[in-house]
Amino acid sequence: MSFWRDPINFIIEWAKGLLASIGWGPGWATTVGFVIGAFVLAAGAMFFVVFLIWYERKLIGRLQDRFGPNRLGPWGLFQPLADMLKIFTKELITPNGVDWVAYNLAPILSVAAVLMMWAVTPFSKTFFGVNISVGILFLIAVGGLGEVGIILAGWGSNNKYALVGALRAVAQLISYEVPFVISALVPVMLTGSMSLVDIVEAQTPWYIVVAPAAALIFFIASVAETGRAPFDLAEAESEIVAGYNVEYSGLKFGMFFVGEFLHAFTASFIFVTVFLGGWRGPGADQIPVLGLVYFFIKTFIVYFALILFRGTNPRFRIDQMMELNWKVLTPLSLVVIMVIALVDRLFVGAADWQRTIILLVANLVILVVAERLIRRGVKTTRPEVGSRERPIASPDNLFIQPGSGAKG
Amino acid sequence: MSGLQVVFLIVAVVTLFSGVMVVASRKMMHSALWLIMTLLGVAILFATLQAGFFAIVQVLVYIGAISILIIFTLMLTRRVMDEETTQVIKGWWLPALMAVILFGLLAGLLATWEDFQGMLNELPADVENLAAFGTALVNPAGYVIPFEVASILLLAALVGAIYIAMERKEKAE
Amino acid sequence: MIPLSWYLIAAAALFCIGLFGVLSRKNAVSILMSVELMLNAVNINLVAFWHYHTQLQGTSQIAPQVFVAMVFIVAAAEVAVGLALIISAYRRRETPVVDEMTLLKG
Amino acid sequence: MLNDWLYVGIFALVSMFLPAAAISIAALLSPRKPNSVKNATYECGMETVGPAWVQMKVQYYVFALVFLVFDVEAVLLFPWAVAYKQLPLYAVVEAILFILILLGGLLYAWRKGALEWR
Repeated sequence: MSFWRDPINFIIEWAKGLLASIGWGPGWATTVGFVIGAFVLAAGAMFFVVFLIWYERKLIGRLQDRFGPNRLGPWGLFQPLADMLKIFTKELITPNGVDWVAYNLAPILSVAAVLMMWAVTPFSKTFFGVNISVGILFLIAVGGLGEVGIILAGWGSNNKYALVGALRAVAQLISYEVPFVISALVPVMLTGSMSLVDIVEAQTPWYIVVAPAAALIFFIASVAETGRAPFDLAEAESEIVAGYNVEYSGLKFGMFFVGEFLHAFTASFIFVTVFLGGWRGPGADQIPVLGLVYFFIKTFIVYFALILFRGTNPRFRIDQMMELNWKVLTPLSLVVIMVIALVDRLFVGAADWQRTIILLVANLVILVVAERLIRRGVKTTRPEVGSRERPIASPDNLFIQPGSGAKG
Repeated sequence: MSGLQVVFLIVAVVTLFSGVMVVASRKMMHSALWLIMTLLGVAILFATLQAGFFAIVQVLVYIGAISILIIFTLMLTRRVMDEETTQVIKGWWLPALMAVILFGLLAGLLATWEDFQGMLNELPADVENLAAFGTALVNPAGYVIPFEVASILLLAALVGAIYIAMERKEKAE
Repeated sequence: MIPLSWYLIAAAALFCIGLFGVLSRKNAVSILMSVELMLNAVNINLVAFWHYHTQLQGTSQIAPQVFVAMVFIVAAAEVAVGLALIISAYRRRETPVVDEMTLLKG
Repeated sequence: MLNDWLYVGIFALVSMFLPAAAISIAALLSPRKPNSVKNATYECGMETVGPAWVQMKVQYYVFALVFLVFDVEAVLLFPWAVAYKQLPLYAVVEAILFILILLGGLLYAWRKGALEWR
C-alpha cells in the first residue's frame, strides 16, 4: 500500500505498527487507536463547522444580493474565527430556576447526536470509522437522541416559550422521521444489507437513478430533520424570539448552532452515501484517496443545493408542514416501498440494466401520479383569497380592541 | 477481570441505579428522564451481547418514540408537573418487601440451574444473521402469523388510541 | 467474557424494581413507565439466552429474535393505548392519580 | 464485532466530551456577573407570569402516537428488506399486506382528522 494512493490508511497502519512495536498488547493498541481515531474525526468535524459557517454565509449573502462576510482575511475567510473568539468570551448566563443537569446536557447532546453520525459513514473505500451491520438504522436512531436534547433544553430552562418551542420542534422532527425511515428501506432492499459500506459498494447505477421517488422523499425529510429553513418554524428568528434555545447564551447557545450547521452538512453526506454512490467514481476503487475527493465534491454539491433550498423558499406554516408530511410524504413513501418491492420481484429474471429502467419508470410514474393527486387535492381545499378577515396593518387596527375580529 | 466485564458492571450499575430513580423520583419529568437513561443502559447491554440490531432498535423505538410519547403525555396531564409531594402510596414498604423477596426467590431459583454459570463467549462477526431473521418473519413455516398479527395489533392500537384521545373533541363539534 | 448469570441477575433486579414501581406509585404514567422497566428486563433475558443458545448451536437462533421483536411491538401498543386512556381519564377526572380514578366509589 | 461496538461507544463518549470541553473552556474565559434582572426568565421583557408550564394540545400526542406506530412498523420491515433479495414472490406480498394494513390505520387517522394541525 503506497502512501500516495491512500494516505489516511497508511498513517493508521503505521501508527498501529508503532504502538505494537513499543510492546502494547493488541487489545490496548486497538482501544488507544480507537480513542485517537475518534478524537481526530470528531474534532475535525467540529473545526470543519467554522468553514461551513463561512461558506453558508457567503452563499446566502450572494443569494440575497449581498456580499456576505468580506472584511477579515481573503474573502472574509477569517470572519468565523473572529465570531468564535467572541462567542467563547461571552458570558454564560444561567437563568433562575433551571434544572442544572438538563440545561447543560442539552447543548452537548444536540452536538453529540450529529457528531455520532460521522462514526459510521464511509468516506472512501478504506477510510471509515467503523462498519457496523446496522449502519443506516444507527444514523436514524442517533437522530432520535437529538430530539431528547431538544426536550431537555425546553424543559430544563424553566420557560414556557422554550417548552412550547421544544415540543413544536420535536413534533416536527418525529413527524418527518416517518418518511425518512420508510424511504431508507429502499436502499436496504436494493442492497440486501444495512451496512453503509455495503450500500455504497452495491451502487453500480446510483440509487438516485434506480429510485428517484425514494431519493426525493429522503432528501426532503432529511432537510426537515435538520430543522432549518424552510422547515425552521420552531426557531424562526425573524418571527418569534427563538425556540427551545431562548434561555441559552454564549457558547451554550452557539453549540445549538454548531449542531445545526453540522447537521446540514451531515445530512447532505448521508444523502450522498445512500443515494449518490458515496465515494464511487472513476478510479476510486484503485486509488482510495480519489474516493475521498469524489465524496467531498458530491457532498458540497448536495450542500449547495440544500443552501439554495434554504435561501429561495419561504418558510412553511406549521399546518402546511404537517400536511406535507402526513398527507403527502408518508403515504407516498409507503406506496413507493410497495411498488418497488413488487416490480423488482416481478422482473427478477431481467438483466440489471433492464431492471434499472423498469424501476426508474415505475418511480417516475409514481411521482407523476402523486403530483396530479396533490394538485387536485390542493385545488379543492384552498380557501378563497379574501374570504376571511385578514389582519392588515392599517391605521384602523394598529390598536387592536379585544373582540374586534382582527386577530391572526 | 476482562475489559468487557468492567464495561458490563459499570453499565449494569448505572442502569439499575437509573431504574431505581425512575420509581423513586418525586418529579415526574425526572422520572421520565431517568427512564431514558435506563433504556440507554439496556441498549448498551444488548450491544455487549452482540445483538446490534436490537441495541439500535432499543434506541430507535424506546428512546426515540416511546419515551417521547410519555413526555408528551406528562405535558398533557397537568397535575403531575406541580406535584412535589410524595409519589408513592402510603404502605410502600409492602411492595418493596415483595420486590426484594421476589428478587431473592428468582436469584435462588436461577442459582440451582446447571447452566447458570455458563460463559458467554464472543460470537463470530456475521452470526447476527438479519437475512435469516427477515426470511423467517415472512416464511409460512416460520413466523408469518405473528408478523401479520403484529401489524393488526399496531393498527388496533393506532385506531383505539386515536379514538380514545380525540373523543371529546368530536363531541364538542 | 461475561457469565450468563450476570445478565440474568441484572434482569431480575430490573424486573423487581419495575414491580415495585407498579405496585407502589400513585401516578398512572409512572406505573406505565415501571411496566416498561419490566418489559426491558424480559428483553435482556431473551437477548442473553439468544446469545447463549447461538453460541451452543453455532447458528443464529430465530425464535428469541422474533420474541424480542414482538415484545417491542407489544410495548409500543401498550404504551400507546395506555397513555391514551390516561389522557382520556385525566380529561374526565382532572387527575392522573390512580387512587382518585374511582367511578364507582361515592 | 464487539470491537465495532467499542468504537461506537468510544466515539459517543468523545463526541459528548468535545462540546462539553468547549463549554467548560468558554465558562473559564467568560466573565461572570450575574444579577437578578439578567437571570430572570426571558419573556420578551414582561414580568414572568405563572409556572413554566402550559396546557399542551392533544395534537402533539396524536402525532407522537402515529410516529411510534410507523417507527415500529419500519423496524419490523428492516430485516425483511435485508432478506428481500432472496425472498419468493409470496413473501413480498405478505410484507405488502403488512404495509397495507398500516396504511389503513393512516387513512383512519386522516379521516378522523387526527392529522390536521389545529
